[in-house]
Amino acid sequence: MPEFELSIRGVTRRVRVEAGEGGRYQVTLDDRTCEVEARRTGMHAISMLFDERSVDARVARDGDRRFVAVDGHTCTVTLPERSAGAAAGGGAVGDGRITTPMPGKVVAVKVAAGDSVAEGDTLVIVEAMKMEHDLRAPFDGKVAAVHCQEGAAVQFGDVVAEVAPTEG
Amino acid sequence: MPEFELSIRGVTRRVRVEAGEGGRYQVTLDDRTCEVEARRTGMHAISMLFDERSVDARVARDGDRRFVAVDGHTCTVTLPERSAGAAAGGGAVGDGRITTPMPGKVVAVKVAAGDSVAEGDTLVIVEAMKMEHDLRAPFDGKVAAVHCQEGAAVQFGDVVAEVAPTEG
Amino acid sequence: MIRKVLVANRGEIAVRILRACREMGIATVAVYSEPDRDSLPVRLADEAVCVGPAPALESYLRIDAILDAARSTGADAIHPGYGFLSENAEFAERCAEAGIRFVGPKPEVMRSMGLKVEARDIARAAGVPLVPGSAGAIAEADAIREEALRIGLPVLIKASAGGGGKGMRVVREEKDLVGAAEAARREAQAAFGNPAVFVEKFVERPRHVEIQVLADEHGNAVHLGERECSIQRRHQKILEETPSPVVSPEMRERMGTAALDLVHKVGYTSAGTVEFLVDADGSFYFLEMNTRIQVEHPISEAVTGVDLVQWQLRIANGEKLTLRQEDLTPRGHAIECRIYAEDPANGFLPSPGRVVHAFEPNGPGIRHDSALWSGLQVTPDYDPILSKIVVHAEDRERAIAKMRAVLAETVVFGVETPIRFLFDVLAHPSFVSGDTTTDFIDRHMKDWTPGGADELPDAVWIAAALDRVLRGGESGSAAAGEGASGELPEPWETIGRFEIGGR
Amino acid sequence: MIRKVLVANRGEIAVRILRACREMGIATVAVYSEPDRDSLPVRLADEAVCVGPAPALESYLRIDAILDAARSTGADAIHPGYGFLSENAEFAERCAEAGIRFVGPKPEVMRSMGLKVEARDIARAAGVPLVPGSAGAIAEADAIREEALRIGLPVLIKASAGGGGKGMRVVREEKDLVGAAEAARREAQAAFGNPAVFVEKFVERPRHVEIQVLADEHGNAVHLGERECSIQRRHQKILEETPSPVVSPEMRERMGTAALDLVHKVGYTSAGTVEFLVDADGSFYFLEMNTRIQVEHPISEAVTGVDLVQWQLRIANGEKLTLRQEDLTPRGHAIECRIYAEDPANGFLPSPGRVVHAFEPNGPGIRHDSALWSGLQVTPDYDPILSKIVVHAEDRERAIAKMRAVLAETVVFGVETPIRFLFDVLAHPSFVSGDTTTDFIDRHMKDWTPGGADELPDAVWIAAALDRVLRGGESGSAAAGEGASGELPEPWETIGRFEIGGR
Repeated sequence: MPEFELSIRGVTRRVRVEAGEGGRYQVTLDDRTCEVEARRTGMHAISMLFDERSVDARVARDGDRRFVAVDGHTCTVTLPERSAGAAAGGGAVGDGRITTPMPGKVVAVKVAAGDSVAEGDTLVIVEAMKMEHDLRAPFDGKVAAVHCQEGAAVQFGDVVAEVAPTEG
Repeated sequence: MPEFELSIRGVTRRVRVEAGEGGRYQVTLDDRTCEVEARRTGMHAISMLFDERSVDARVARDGDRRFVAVDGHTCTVTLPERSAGAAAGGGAVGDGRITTPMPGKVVAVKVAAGDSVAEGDTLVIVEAMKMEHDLRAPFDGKVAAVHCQEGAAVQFGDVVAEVAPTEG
Repeated sequence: MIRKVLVANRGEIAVRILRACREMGIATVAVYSEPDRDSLPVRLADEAVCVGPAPALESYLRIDAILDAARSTGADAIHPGYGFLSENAEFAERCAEAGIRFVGPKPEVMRSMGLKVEARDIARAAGVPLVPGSAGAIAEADAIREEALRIGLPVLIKASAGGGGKGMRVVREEKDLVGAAEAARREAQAAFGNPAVFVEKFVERPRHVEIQVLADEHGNAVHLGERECSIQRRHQKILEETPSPVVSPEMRERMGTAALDLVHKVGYTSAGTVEFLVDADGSFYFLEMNTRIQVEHPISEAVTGVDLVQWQLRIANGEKLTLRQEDLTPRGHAIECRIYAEDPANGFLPSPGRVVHAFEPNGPGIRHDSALWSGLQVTPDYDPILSKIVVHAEDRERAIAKMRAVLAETVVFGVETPIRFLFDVLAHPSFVSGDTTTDFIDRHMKDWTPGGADELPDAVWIAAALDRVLRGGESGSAAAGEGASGELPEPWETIGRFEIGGR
Repeated sequence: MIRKVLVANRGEIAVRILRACREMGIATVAVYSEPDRDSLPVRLADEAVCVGPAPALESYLRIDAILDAARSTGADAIHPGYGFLSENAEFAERCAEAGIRFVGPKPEVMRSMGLKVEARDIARAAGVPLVPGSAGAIAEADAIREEALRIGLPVLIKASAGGGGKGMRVVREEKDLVGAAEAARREAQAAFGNPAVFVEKFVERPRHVEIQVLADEHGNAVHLGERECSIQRRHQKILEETPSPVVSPEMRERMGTAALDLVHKVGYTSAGTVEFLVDADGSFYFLEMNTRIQVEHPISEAVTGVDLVQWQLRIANGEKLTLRQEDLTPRGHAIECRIYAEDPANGFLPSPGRVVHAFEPNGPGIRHDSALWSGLQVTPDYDPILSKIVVHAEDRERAIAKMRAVLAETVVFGVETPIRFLFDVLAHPSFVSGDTTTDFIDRHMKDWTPGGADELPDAVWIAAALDRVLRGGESGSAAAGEGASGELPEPWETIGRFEIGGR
């Protein structure tokens, strides 16, 4: 019987689904079980009845990412055992690696390896959809490396520079 | 290279499709050939460019029936080598077989085998969606057989009665 | 305060009401028959209760089952929509007994107006002009015949309870009287549980023009102008518009005043419609009053900016009407096209089946009141309405153009619909000139067909060929008999595959 | 008579214009960049011409390529939409030279109004009040600094050409002046090909209220009331409404009169918008005039019943304005929500990617101006607007409720959107009370997140689990690494499979 983990917004829960008669399913979420009558009403829709309560869910899949929307809550769902890396968001990370928060183009590189920088200094400027976005130093330190150049295309999550904290 | 026949509204045409580069196709309809750049933009949509002319077609399939809609023309398409029987519409047929033009329920049988009937006489009344529909004798004659009874459910195209023409 | 509404209906009107409730913060309950399990109302509602199998008499017309559903879900009001129990005074009474608000007028008013004979008496007393007709409901075929001959042929035989073209027959020749009366009685019995019919003079080439009213429980009432509903097949409306091409502001005021006279006379509350026949010289005759929301209510909403269904709920809640008659002048022009599962090239016979794919375009001035979805199984058990397209534009010419553009984009595959037929109606010179009488379809569109294959653009053939190729599967013409295996499956096919059991 | 219009734009506004043309019986040409081949405008148009690769400078901004496309297709008019070449006077002149009607005002008027400095001078001459600002466009960073200090911080640095928040910076501290000026100049150059900027006093907590006007070539002009556009992020509007909660009929008349004074002063023709800042005491200051259709034009259409885009085309055709000012009183209340591919929980950063699935609900008072389709690839090359939801209801409270209901039903999977964010904006007590100033988002929504997983209804988890199971494929948790093979494929996956070659 299908049993697996689902992750939404950083929380992972274990689910078990047991199929019964006539489109009925026993769904166990962590340790609470409920009975659902469920029908796929389209490629992207599931209609669920919990006794009399009716819930219309929209669903889709894109590789390892799955999507669910219920009553205005739109969520990305992953099956954790499958999602490797690439899960963390963009922006400046605590370890000093500066990653792009969006795909786009590097329009300016303000620093070179070895430069001293203060927290909040702009290191690289990325542009997408005509909006510029400054990637800034997360703390005081030295630029350990620059991994991009002006005019280069970057993808979501690319490391464009690294900053090492000032010692002491 | 794909070559087959298509039937729409009783007309059959022979088509040949030759795939080229970059979504381009040579389509030969009877003996005229045109070049089309075509993309499937969804399960039910094909976008076609003939040089600069743009045509958005909606398409679907249901078993042997295919559907196409272009600029407000909605058509059912069959591949003739596959469509067997069942193609003819309902109503009274020339051979005296009375078929139902729609699924529904028999609400009245007005005749019995052996009865004489005049053209236009009501033989059977079928109801669907709360509307009654009279099935009438196509010509003067005798009722050769009645194949239904009051209260029975009927499908599209069922033969509910047969009329034999009056001799002479 | 109404907190939870049970919608005792199905299809597009149930969707319409559920959305209104949702916007008002009212919880909702759908009831459904077994084949309607997957329908949009069930999916849109907060709760859904099955009330029986497919036949309406065993589900949507079962008063006990519907009241049980309301009780079990704690619904404190029931909206009946149109058709089904919407004009059933007994149902309204049973709701009241159960302590559940019925969204509509008081039962005694429904009863008076629902029985056409009594309605005519009241209209007469209110000074509203009438078409000559039988003095009372008639249940015997012989009596129907006698009355018809007294009034003079042609006559119209109509079900005394209900409306919407069911149990209605025009008779022009004496020999057809008994058969027609029988059929009308049978249909009336099946549709409304009451075989009594009513005979009236058939006015040749009339227009059907109706006035929308809203009245609260505090004695306030307004009218929202007229709807021209003359384009009918089988005595059922298929295209409506407002304003009517023949109603001047002055005539609108006279008709509106007549309708409000009737409203005040009977103490009508909620939304209602007073139907009139209008003859060639602009005289109008009271036909009947519909004590419920109408299929075509959206066109009045479009030109007045008023939400009639929300007002029905607000009035049921005891609220006062805050609309002022002087603010309800129609702005622009609205047209509704009803999309039925029926075949306009074959006598508008119902066309049940599976909707393999449907597409409804968006955009300015376009509204769809729809229960359509790709995969919908249209069963022969109910009125085959799928959706209504409503357009609103600055004037009649532009509304017609907009509707034609919308119809050209709208797609329904798998069942026949009048989409192309309506497209052609809207292009007909008589329609364009506003010459819309109730015999329009019989006169101008009788032999309509969608046109032969020769008239189709080549793009239709090319698209069909490319779809065949782009779906994959084997491609040669020798593949006969192999079925469609290997081709790109339709979603509803893959749905079917995965529907039963989850491993 | 205009017979064929080329739409020099993309996305939802191109769809909007194409539909208007279609309704008017005007043939249409779409132009597109390579990645937009599959876009809705290309599919809706009668003809489509590729004008270059993804970067706008090499496609949608290429005047020569667009004029060539017009010539090769025989288009006799060009509608520029908003953005791109819509406020480029040179383009309008080039159209005129080529004998092609430009749907917009005369080039010299565009030039005057497009240059903010000149526009301010004209407004001053027309007696319209102004916010203090620099006397001219400035191209040097040092001069910008000097001027800013003269006016007094905080100041706003804005691109002299163009608008829409691009090349715009608020500066509160002297030390940020040079960096901000540089960035603004760079963005202005990239977006409009002109680095000149303009400095003006930054009014604290203002409202942004604009007046829509329509003027013909015969000296007739009307205004269509105001739009309240104060809900902005990154100085770009995201939610607009009309009427404004603070504009009384009397103030509407004063603002409308000021706007029309400007229209008559410059000989403006076509649709245009006069933008004002409104401060806490209700004083209003001229900000700029947009000489094109605006993103938010639909809300004015909703409350006036006027089709602005059709009027642009009719005016370009030389028709006389038949609208009368007294008929344009707003009826009801309208709200627009812009659905961008951007992440409201992450500084509204663009969120390119593939729209895996999209759903837009239908119903009364709901309009979608949309270029969304399931499979749309949102590229980082353009403004990330996907669609606009417009609702119209009897009053503000009901319009808010309706918009919340629509947002709750609208689904976009695959890219981030502000749908939930906007849902929460509409529920905020300050929004509900009408306290909408341009700093609304910074003040009330700064730390907005969609909420943690703990706040989600269990139905979300259950639906995710059932989808996993109903899609088939292997089911145990041991399947890691096997990918999604065996599961029900998404349409865009099967599309991908069959796209290349047809066997």
